[in-house]
Amino acid sequence: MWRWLHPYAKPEATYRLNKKLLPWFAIPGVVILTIGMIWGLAFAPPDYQQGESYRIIFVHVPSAFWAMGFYMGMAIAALSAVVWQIRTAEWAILAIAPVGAVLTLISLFTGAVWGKPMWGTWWEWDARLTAQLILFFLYLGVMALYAAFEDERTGAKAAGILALIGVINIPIIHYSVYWWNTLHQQSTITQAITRFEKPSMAPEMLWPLLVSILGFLLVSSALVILRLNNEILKREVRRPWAQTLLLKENR
Amino acid sequence: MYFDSFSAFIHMGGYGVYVWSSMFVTFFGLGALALEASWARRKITQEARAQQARAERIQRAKSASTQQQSGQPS
Amino acid sequence: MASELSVGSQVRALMRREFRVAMRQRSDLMNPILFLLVVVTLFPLGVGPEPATLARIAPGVIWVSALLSALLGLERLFRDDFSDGALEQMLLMPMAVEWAVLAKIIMHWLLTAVPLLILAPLLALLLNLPKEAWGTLWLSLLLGTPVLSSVGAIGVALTVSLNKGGALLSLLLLPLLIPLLIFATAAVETAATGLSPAGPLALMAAITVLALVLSPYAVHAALRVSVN
Amino acid sequence: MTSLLEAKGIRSIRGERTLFNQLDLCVKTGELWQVQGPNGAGKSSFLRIVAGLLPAQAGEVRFRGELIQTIRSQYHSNLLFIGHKAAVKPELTAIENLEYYAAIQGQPLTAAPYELLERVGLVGLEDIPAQRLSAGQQRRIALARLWLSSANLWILDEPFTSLDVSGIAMLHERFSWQLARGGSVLLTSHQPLDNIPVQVNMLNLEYQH
Repeated sequence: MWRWLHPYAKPEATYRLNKKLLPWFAIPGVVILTIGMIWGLAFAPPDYQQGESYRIIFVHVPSAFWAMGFYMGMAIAALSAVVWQIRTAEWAILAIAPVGAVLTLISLFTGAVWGKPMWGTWWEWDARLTAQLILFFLYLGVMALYAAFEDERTGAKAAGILALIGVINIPIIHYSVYWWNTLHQQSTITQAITRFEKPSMAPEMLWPLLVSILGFLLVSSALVILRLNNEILKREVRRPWAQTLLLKENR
Repeated sequence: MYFDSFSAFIHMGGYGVYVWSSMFVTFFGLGALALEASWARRKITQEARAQQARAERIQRAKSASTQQQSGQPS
Repeated sequence: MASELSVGSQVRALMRREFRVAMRQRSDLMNPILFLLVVVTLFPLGVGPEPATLARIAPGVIWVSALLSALLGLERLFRDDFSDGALEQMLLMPMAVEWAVLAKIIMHWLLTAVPLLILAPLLALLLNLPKEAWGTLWLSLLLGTPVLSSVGAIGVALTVSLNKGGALLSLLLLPLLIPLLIFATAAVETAATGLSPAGPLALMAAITVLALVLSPYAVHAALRVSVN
Repeated sequence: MTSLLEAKGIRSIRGERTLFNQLDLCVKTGELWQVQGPNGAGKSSFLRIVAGLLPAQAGEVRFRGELIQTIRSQYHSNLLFIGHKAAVKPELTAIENLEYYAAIQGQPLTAAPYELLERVGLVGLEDIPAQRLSAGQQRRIALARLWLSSANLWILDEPFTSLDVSGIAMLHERFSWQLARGGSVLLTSHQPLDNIPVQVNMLNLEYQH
């Protein structure tokens, strides 16, 4: 498998591959996400307890899910960068981190907004939201560490190591935060969501949710690909292939 | 369609503000990422142009200095 | 004979350069703010998330964290200028050095306090500060941060030639900033109980004016010692 | 020729050691002075005292017959001091650095900055952050201020450090320009100024134990 992947470790080949892949993520992504949103917002039935407010789930759960998922993706990229010294993987760390951070931010905001009608306050130190907030800090740490280095390659390696440490830490953080939370109170939003996550969730709600999750994955991946290509061009701007490619673009 | 009317859809049973602000922030966030990417791309193109301009300036300076030397022999 | 240069144009040139340099090191500006956010998050995790407890400690937590995070970013006021020689050049500008110092303090305030003021409502939200106190918290930060920048500038000017700023700087500055902390938290707490915070806020305003007027002279004197 | 800068009876003590005592110097218009001496003799300290950055333990410095402390603003607008730290902001490009110095020297960068930078040998490096340039190139950015300056007095601490042969020749040429228009130059240098087309006056500092 690695032998097959190897040519794509060459920046130019990766760039061209990405360029070919981009529409396959972006177009279906936007279509599926739109379908998911319309389905969830307009056609799914309301929840018998929370009424219409539960519809936030169609953006909250996908963003929260992929915030974590992209962190895992970033950690895999980091592992390839640190162990196999694949340069494209180094750049992938930097491409994924901001997308993941924005997804985390979206999930934090929507979680808080969902909590407002339930608790009457905008922010509650709920286990799920707190863990998500810490995940946000982990993302920020990776980005800040990279930005702190003058040399981009060293910065990417350091950020990769930090991402790996973070991924080991995430289960511990989760466990400790949930434990901390049960010490103090019951977490309502966690209950609210776990109620939906049970297999008993009505299929009319489950299906649009799954579609939204897929839409989020495709759109976010398209964004990662866009950023990855930017990272490649940024490093290769002195190379002839990138020069000719960039100079051809109109102003 | 679950809702009876468009206004009911906007109203969301009293939760309109929450649902729609969530939607707005979500798509604002994703849109901002896309915009940032295209903005970064433009910056890279500018950098490539600046690079080309630098090369041209060096070339011009070089040819100017060789002309000067050939113009004033000895 | 060099043409006469107005103070205004020199100040403008200096602030323009400060801003440009800061924009090239944006992470230096962001990190203290993110540090503040993380520190504020630690308190609910440490003392528990009960809203009443959090509301009780919120003014103190926010202000102490703001002080600590401000200390982190202070050094950039003069540290780089000292090591690359720009500080000497600043002392050789035709205008009074106090104007240059004031320009640097104002620029530092704009670059550090404005993000803090934007973040402040979020911090108040996280710590469940009563709604009545939000405006006062914001006002106290608006009045207090110029003091952080100007008194901080004195501390940085004194320690800039030593290669061990950090802890020493905090040791020098934190005692000087205690009055600020007392009045600021008092203002926010009185506002939270529904009373008028005008008293402590007026005292803070007085401190701010005093600090802004006097610190350029102190900084100038300290810089003269440091460039020796 | 009138005296532009006059230092009388300057004494400097650093730590326990007296660097120099009773030092006199009189720079007239159109003169170039080189302060020479071994490491630690106090060349830089002397220049900094003369520039008004450092107080002297004794003695006085006069600019056009007036104490520099009393006419500080006027003195500093007629002085260009470049220390051994180049005062080039590493985050900014050569052009941005020059823009700043042009503005505070009262000479907005009207003359094409690219031409100026070409003259100091920085062609093709104008819009790159200075931190990516070599020490000699950063030095050249700082020295480009000599082309922006209308100051009568230039005080330069080791201007030739990390410059190559062409850079040194370029500086020599600029010094003759400054002297020819009635300005003065005071500088320190380890090496003797060979091949300089103007007369060099020497001030020798001894190492005092």
